[in-house]
Amino acid sequence: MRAHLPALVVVLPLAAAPAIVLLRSARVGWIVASAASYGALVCAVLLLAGVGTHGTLSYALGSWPPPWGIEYRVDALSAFVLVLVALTAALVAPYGARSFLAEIAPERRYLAWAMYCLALAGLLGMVITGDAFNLFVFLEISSLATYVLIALGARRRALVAAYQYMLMGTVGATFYVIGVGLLYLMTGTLNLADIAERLRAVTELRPVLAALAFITVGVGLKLALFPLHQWLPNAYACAPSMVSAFLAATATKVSVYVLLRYYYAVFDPLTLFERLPTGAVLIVLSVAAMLVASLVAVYEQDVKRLFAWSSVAQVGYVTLGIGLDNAAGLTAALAHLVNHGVAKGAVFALLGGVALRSGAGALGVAGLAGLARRMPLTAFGLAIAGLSLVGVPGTAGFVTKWYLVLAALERGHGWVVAAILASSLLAALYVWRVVEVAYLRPAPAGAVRAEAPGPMLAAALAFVLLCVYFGFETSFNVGAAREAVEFLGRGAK
Amino acid sequence: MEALIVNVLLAAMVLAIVGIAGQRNLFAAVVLASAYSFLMATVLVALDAVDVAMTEAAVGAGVSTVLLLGALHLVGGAEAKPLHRPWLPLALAAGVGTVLVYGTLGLPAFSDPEAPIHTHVVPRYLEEGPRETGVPNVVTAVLASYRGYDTLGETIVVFTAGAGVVALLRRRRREEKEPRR
Amino acid sequence: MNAIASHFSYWATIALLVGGIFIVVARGNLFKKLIGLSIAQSSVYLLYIAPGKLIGGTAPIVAEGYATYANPLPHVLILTAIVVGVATLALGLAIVVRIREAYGTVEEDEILELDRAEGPERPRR
Amino acid sequence: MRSDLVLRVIAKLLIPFLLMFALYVQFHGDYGPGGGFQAGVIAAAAIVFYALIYGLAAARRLLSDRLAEALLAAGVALYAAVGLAGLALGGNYLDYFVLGGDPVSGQHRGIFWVEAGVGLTVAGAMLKLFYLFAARGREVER
Amino acid sequence: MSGEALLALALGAPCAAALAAALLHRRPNLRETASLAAAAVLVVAVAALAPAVLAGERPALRLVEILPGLALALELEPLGLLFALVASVLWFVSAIYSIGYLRANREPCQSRFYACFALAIGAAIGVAASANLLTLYLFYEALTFVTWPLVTHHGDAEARRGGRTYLALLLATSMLFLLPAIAITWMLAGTLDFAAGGILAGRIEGPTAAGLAALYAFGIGKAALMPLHRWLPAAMVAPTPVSALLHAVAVVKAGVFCIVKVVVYVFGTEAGAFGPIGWIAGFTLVGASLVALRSDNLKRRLAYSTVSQLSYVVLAAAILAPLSIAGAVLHIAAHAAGKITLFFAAGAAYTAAHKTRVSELDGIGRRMPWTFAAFAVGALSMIGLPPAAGFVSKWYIVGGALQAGHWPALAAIAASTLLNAAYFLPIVYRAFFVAPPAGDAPHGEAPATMVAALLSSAALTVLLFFFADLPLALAARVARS
Repeated sequence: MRAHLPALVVVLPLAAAPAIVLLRSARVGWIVASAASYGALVCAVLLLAGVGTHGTLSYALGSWPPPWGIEYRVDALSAFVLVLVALTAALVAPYGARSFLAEIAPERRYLAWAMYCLALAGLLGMVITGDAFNLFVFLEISSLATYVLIALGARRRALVAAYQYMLMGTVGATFYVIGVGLLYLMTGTLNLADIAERLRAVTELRPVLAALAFITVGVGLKLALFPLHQWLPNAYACAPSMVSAFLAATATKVSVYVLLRYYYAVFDPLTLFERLPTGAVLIVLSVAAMLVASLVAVYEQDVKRLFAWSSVAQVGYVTLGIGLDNAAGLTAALAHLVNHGVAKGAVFALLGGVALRSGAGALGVAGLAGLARRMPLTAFGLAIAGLSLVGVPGTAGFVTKWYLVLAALERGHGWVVAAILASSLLAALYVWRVVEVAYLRPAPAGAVRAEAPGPMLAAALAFVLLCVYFGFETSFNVGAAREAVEFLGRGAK
Repeated sequence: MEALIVNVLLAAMVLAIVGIAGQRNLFAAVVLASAYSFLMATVLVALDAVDVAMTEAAVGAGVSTVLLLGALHLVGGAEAKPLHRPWLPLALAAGVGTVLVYGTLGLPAFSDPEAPIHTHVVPRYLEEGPRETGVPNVVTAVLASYRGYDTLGETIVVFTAGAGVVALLRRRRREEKEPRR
Repeated sequence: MNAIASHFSYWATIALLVGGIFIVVARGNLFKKLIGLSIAQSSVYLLYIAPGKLIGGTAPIVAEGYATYANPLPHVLILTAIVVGVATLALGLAIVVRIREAYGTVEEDEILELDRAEGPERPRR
Repeated sequence: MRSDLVLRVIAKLLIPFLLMFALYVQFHGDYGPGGGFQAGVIAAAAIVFYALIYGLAAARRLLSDRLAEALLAAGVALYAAVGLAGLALGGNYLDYFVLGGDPVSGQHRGIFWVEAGVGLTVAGAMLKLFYLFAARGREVER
Repeated sequence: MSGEALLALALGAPCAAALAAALLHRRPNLRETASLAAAAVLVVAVAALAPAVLAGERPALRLVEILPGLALALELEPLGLLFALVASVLWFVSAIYSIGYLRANREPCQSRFYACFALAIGAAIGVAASANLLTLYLFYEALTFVTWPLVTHHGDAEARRGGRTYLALLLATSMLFLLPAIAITWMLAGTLDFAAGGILAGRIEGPTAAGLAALYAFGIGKAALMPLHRWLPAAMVAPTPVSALLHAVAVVKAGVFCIVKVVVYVFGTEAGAFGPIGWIAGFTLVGASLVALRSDNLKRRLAYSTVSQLSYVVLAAAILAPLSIAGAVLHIAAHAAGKITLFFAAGAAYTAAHKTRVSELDGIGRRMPWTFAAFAVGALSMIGLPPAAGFVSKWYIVGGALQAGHWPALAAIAASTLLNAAYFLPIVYRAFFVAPPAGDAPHGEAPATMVAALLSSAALTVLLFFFADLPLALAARVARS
């Protein structure tokens, strides 16, 4: 069975979805979905270990050798992201049971679970596949499922948010397909490794450059690369709590992975980074994202939107690391996929609990008044996760910031260092706005002390613990990231 | 000759789009869209893509139109706003177009047998496909076998959309049993 | 001249894409946007399939008496693309229908107006 | 329109042929254009045709919402199952060679079932979509 | 017990106290006993470490390697030991004091208070014992965050405002200046571990060095160099024990301690870079004294006095003469003891008589003789007169300035000494020799625990004058390295 892990990690959640629809029961749906998530996690971890020992694995689906058939490739990078996605799924699955119960109409719940499985499977498939077009297919699976999940949010603006996301997401996917089409026309193959191989021989670069542009924009739309981020705040703010937590921790991360894969595994042989100012453009956009989005967050009134904006800024950290294009920068980028994932997962999971207790579809900052009295653990967790977003030493966020600063110094970009620190200062501002209200404002009259339901709180606090754990024990978020950087051929000289 | 037919049809499609863009009556827009799909299907036939043409006719012209009309019935007739200040969108779209034109300038010419796509992966499909899979329709062979996993994905996309629409549009079971009450 | 002849199919494709994107961006009507979206998606069909055509060739169904066939791989890919297109359209329409029921309109600016009127704090039901 | 006898008769005659055609497209896909996807659409079209003439309720009695939804899921399940069968028989996922005595027959079997899965899902999906939108339409009219 | 175990104990005791305080919030007596016990344990642990350190050993504790080459590690050297001693001893004293204070003033959520209080001391110990800049930075930031709930303890609008200034300034400086400074150090030196002679020795010179020095000096905002001193007066909204321990001892001393540590163990022989900082310190010295002179609110006056006293340490460190370094080290201890006495007295006056302004203190000394006797001792120490510890440290600082022939420094010290006298002696005079205004509500001393605490801290101030050998020994060792 071990040989078939690459297929299983995707097929488990994939097959779970129709099963849930056939069984038509929310409870069963939850059980199946959780089982699938845990199964995927086990497979992913085993794969990561396997890559560590045996190096890159290749799996030919249908036993057709690549490039004729579709190939699954598991390497240090993809295994790392697989674990991140599966881990998040395993954490939110138990959380969902209670939050779906509260937020989604009964006759829709089992479908919501099916959609969750599909979204998960799609993301995993995007990560593990070695085929450009297969990646598109799984991108669409996860996207469509995600649109539905967002549209199931409790408020009517969830529908509008889902629509916006669908519009921009589909345009992005179309751009991606165009880019792949150009590459296909130039190389005659769809297997990423094969494309990279045959691109070396290509002399006519115009189509390749256009492909680079289209793929960058297309994927950029999915990962909310500033200024293509407009869909994100509403989507995260309106989605059901569990979905927000899941998306915030995974969706944009996987897109980042796709971008990395294309830049370093497909286009790199052409030294496009030297020919084009890709790095510079990325740096500028990222810095803009870090500052502008953080600033918006500082003035945002809806708490979930506030942290959604912060996600835009934090994605900026990641792309900044890519733009700096040195060992430290890429390590920071990859490590931040995990660090930000757990922090945001924690924040949205906790906010879900608060919304559940305060019964509001949306949560204003003022709505958190006296949270420290009403839900002490939740408030504390929120503060810790917030500190991780700020990048205080002792939290996961600091690790990223440290590497980013080093990377910028290495490149001699003093102003980038300043921007990084300034944006983390802004982060401190919007985080502390929330913490101060939670701790120093008196609770509204008649507020009772009630933490979120056990499973939800447990899952959320698990995220919080990870925020601290990854701040001290960095063998996964940094260790594995360095492995991946080595694999990308940008290892420290 | 074939190239000429194709190009004429393409020109017609461009016109159809212009019509749709300008049209404020949504019903007319839907009709134009389905005409567009028919043209597309015809072009595809001319390009020897019979399977695709058949699908496009069934889906683009058939299913999509039905869906659009069904939804239009629920959403209601005409577009409220006229086209307000189209310059920015125009510039955006034009920008995308220029990048793509720049890119396509370097592509192999139309129907060039030496193009990579005809020389690299495909030969095996055409030469070995029927023997390896016992299916003379190479499209089916590639679809269902060589790239069968893509097709699984495709099926799941359909499933996702179907289940998703159910999740969005279904009512409580009572109402669902007899739609009249 | 030769370049124009040999690349016309590409440029027509591009024209379709541009038109589609224009409709998506310029039009405020959610329903109309979807039409534009599916046009933009369908433009890709030609980008893939047109180059696969070989003049004098035939459909890739292997049979006696034919030597040159059109490239079948793009056909397969585009079959998938078509399906994805209709799936997206169906989903989009469902969302639009729900928006119409929730807001009473499908005009973008009116909806944003309604959202602004309703503060951040209020749930739907 | 509903009371038009001629239409009803023609429909009665036509719908079986439509379904036949669907089956033809489904299984002739190996030799000519066509396959599960197109077949699914045509089959769904037959029911839709029936609904247009005999009314939505009648169509739903003929092929219930639940059944449509089950088809939708069953097709995917079937497809995935074929893949797992490949695993079970010692091949990779979606490996058809191991499904039959010799590779080619295995391929045949695999493609057959896979196409069947596609057909089921597509038919179920199209039908379900039609039902849902039409049902909404009724409510708007009232 | 091994040094490692003792270090672990020293770090663990406050955390345990915090946990206990959080868990026992239903049982006040038990809770306060616990925090007292923890304080005692801490004092014993640190004291037990002293002989080894004096014998030249370096008790070390390696916690976890966060990043390759960047470990979270503790290593106690003389300077750290001194700071740890001061902090732990005074925590014990103020633990006694705060019991009386909190109860007498019926302060809200006392459990949170005790918990954060203990955590703050833990962080201070961590800073004191940090073996490298990363560890130092971690505990430094931790100190900022755990003291925020104490500063905003009252939770009213004023507390929120004060808390914001406090957090904003400390966080902004440490993020914008200290972190990049550390990163640059890492790039230049390839290590962050403190080492005698300085890890930057020979790796840096000229403007770069000066710039880096400035980054450090302003990055360590807790040292309250002007113009980044505002957080200190803002933090005075806190209850008096907090102001006393944290803003006379733990927090501010952590600041100057970090600066001395950076000067000695990071720049070492290159520390000439701190010359310009000396000028800023001198300016702060005088400026803060002037503000103190003009402020009528007692705690505010004490706060500004603290600002100026801190600059003594920075200035002394910047002068770089062996004597002045020793003086700096000594002054950390001397000022701590003296200033905490003053704050205790102010708190006592508030508790017993609800008086917060200097102008209200006429004749209060006759009703609270013990309290204001102690206050007088503290004042002497601030001015630098015998028989108070302040005299010794100032003596060394001036000696160092003479060694280095640093005349501007001497001038600044002289001026601020006069100013100190000018704003402290009047208070003592009012307290004892001006008749209390008629119709003033009669009152006696503050609760016994408070008086006991402030007397013992006053006694400590005097003892440090007569028996200065231990701190001197430590200071000498630091100066030598």
